[in-house]
Amino acid sequence: MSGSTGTVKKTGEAKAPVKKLKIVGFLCNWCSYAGADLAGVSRMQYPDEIRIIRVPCSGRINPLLVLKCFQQGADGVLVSGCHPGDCHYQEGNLYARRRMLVLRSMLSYFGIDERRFHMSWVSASEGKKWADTVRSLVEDVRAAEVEAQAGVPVW
Amino acid sequence: MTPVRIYTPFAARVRELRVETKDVKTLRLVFEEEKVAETFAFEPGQFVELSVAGEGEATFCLASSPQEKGYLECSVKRVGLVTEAIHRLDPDALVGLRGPYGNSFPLQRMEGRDLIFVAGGIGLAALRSLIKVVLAGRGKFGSILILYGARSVEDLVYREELEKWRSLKGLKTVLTVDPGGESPGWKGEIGFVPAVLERLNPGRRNSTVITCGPPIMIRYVLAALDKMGFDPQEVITTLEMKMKCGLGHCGRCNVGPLYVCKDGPVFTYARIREFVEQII
Amino acid sequence: MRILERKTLAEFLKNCLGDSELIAPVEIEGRLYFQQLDPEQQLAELAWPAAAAKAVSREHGESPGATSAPDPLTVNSIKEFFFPRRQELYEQRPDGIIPRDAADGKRRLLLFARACDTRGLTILDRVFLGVTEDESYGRARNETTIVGLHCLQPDRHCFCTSLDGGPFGTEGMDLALTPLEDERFLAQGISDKGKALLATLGGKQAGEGEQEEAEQLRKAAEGAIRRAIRVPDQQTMDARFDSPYWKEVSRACLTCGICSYLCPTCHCFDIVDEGYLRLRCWDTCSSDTFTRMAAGEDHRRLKHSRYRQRIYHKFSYFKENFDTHACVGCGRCTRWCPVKTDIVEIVNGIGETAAAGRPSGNESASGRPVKAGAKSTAAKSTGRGARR
Amino acid sequence: MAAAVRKTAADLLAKTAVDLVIGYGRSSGGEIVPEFVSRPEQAQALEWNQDCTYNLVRYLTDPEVVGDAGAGKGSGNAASKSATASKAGVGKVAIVVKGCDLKSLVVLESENQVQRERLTVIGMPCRGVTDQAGKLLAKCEECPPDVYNPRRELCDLVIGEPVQRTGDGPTDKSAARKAEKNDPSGQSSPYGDVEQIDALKPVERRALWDGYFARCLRCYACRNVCPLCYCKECVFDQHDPRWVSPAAAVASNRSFHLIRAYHLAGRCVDCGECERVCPVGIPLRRINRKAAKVVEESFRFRAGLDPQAKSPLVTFATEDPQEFIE
Repeated sequence: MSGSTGTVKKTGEAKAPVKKLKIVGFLCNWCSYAGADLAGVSRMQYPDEIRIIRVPCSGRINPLLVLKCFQQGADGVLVSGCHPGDCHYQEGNLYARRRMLVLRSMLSYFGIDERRFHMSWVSASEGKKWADTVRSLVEDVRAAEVEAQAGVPVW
Repeated sequence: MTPVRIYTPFAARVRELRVETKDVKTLRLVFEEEKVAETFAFEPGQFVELSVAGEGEATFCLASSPQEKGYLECSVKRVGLVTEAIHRLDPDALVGLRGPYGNSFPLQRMEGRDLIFVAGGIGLAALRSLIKVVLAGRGKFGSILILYGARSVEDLVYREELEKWRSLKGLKTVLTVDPGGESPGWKGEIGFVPAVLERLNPGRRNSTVITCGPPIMIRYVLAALDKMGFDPQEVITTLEMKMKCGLGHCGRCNVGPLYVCKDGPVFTYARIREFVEQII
Repeated sequence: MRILERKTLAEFLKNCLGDSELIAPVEIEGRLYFQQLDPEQQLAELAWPAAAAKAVSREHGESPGATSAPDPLTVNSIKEFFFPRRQELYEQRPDGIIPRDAADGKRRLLLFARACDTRGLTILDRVFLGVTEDESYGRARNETTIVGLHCLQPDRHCFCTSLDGGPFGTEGMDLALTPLEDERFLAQGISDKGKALLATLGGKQAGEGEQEEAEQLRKAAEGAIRRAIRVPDQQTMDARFDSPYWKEVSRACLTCGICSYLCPTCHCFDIVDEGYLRLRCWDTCSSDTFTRMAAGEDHRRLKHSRYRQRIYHKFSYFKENFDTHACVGCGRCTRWCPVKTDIVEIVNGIGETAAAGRPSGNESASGRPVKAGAKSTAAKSTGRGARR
Repeated sequence: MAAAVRKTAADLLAKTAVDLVIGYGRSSGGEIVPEFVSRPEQAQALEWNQDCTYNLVRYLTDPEVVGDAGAGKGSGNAASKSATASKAGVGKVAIVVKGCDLKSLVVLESENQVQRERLTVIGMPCRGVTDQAGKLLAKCEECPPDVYNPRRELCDLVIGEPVQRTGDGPTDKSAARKAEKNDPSGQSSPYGDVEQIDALKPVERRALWDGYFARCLRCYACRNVCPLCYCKECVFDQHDPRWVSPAAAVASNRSFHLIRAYHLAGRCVDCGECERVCPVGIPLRRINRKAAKVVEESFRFRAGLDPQAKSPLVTFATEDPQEFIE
């Protein structure tokens, strides 16, 4: 994976040591993984704070997998699949959409900053979108980190 | 400060992982610390808690003889989380080992008596330690019969040793496999262990029976021994039960007033007769 | 025996506490829980303990438990401060084993434990300080000073008097307090530790009148206990083991862990891994995974066998092994049972020959509804609130 | 009413129309308890009053209570594990239900967990049930007429006449009718309790729930009392993989409660049993109701109304909201 510095520079701010984030990305094999691959092949720069797990389909993502990531110390989680209508298995991503919506609401309800959990549709041709998605995800997680109470772990 | 000593295992290294069958491996373990290796003493019949990092702990009987110094052996059948992990271990991996726990076979009481070992499947592991000790002090015991059965020829464990035992004088080794489990050229018996035992009809005068195997086998072996008129005091079995602590604290292996981990695992049939239904 | 007044009690507690941690009953949303207090709570508690206030503010003569106040008994027993819900044992990494400390070595003061709870500790002692000592439990026992508070408000589920205990019991306490009229307490040193503590206190010596007052309270409290458990002898227990009775009485059981986890004497546990950390946590014999082995063998597969195990462990096996029942009569298991499985009724019914139907319990020999039921029906007609 | 229940039960058993009646009885300690009656003369033990809080539908998926009568058509796992219990020979079962309990039965039926034709459902018009202090439960105060008077078309028998409760107005009825049509629009929010928490800042919500989760003992009473938690192998009992540590601590307890609520999303009928039984007072309805609110708002679905309906998380609609997706 083509990594950058892992820091998001904010203009005008004194440079403080920034924590390296641990973000887990579950990417479907057919679209998002290929999209991320394209971003790499095209040498697009984006933060290297995401670790990618390839799954057959976003519909495969059991919410327990997401929780397990948080339990084990992930700062953020991303689930990414094919655009509606493009699913290799016809409709796996549409099931995922419902599930992740409920999961995200429940996470938020329990006080887990919802900016830590993202879902995206990234197709095989959207290398740029992938890079943008990761950038905004990292920014979001970093913003959540700032607001989080000191000493309270993510999970 | 004192560490939580009673649960903290000794570190031991896997020295050998012998493949016995498609789902049984025998581990040879050596303690990391010499002091532990020197002081760790056990009797045939006792068990240990073996643990794998990140996977958990499980109970295994010691299958090696206490007279073999410098290492311990356990045979592990792959059935669940921890046993799977053990099967996956690299040679030279580090495991945790605490114990020994439980009581042991009443060796002294067996002296001068004819011994009948009846084992099924991986149950032979629980008797192997005792058999080795008995064979080492051969003169102290009468005749010996080892009846061992498994589902199929491929499921027989310790085959080399069985061959060796078979060649010894004054010792009869009978092997059997479940009907359908035989392979071409199989020279042993075909039939379930209890049935073969009844066919063999070993003498009960001055005999002590030691049996271990799957619960269903033990149940029918005990029934067969009853029928053949064996004295329940002279029928000894070693039980397997879900255990966690090994100390009689955690409550899992409690049956009647007994804790299999601390009052057992070795029991005479007479002692557990009233609980047999609950156990096996 | 000494008399402590409001001010002397507060001072005394401060003295006892020193730099120890404080564990005391705390009221949260109408229920009492034993909790380790944070420093702020500690100050408030030491000035005039909430539980003490509760104990002395009762109105004599009123039927026990007949207020809207929370149950006088904490939801949790004190066992978790000796045998924690979750205890880290050691870390096992692929490259080595890193032991954990058995206890943090801090002294602790446990305030206002009821006699049922402290007696529960003496029962746990037999297991954890028996043949193999559990060091962490032993350390926690040694490092904790227990100030007991006699119970003036047994409720309708209590049955401690039928199990060698009572609301004024002192077993397992270092020091026992009896709340008297006018915010006074009769303090009694029980253990050597407690007696030594009491000696440090100026306070005045208790007179005959005060002892008499305490005695009257004891009688009243004991008299307020309406239920009695009658444990059959071992022979009957053995004979009834295979009875269809167990299926009958356990049918409604949901096999949850409330009864075990709230019980002051239940001590089953599991050893589990969280990553490389190995720890011990509470477990219950009613769970259907408790005895299930990896290969699927399970000698207590059906729920009646698990429920029976709980009863036999308490009232037969434990008695045989330790010469006492593993039950103190606190009533928590029935009080908090989701379906009100009634341990008194079930134990009392073991010996009955009646094959079918619900056991009648000991309160009546001739079927049901029986005394306690009748009483509560009567109470209902005068106002449902009175039931509590 | 109690007398009518006894008579109905005795008749059903005498006619051998059923083998077992699940209802309410009384323990010798004077408490209302679940009662299982299999002979006409035992029917005298049945009770009916405002203490009858339990949702007895829970027992319909317990093979040790109902044998295989409850086992659904498609549920191979249920049938295999109940093999031993079904020897008890329980065939047809009658069950006493309140309107709120009935909703959970509707979900069980929609999920093929009961064989409806082997059940005799005895509906009880209900004036509300009370807690131990005699106070009406919160769920009863909110209960609409088409719930406290159980829907006749879903029952085999209804005991007595429909009840009237004070405060019922004509508007309630129309609101209820709307709810039935899965059209929650135009109502004042029924989820005020949830919205209160939604309005907090994330750190406040975190502190609120962690305070409760710190007390959770993981006794699993909430799970075990739930009529819809019928899985034969619960995810929290699995060892391999071990998703959530069984040891009670805030982090693992949070996972437990989140997954429990998630698994009930679009299924929970808010019978409130979990909250009632929780010994440490965790407001579990407020967790389940959050999931219900999300499901209702996003997928226009309410659980427990239609035995033919599909649970919203095992289906989808192409127009489902996706504003949260990048």
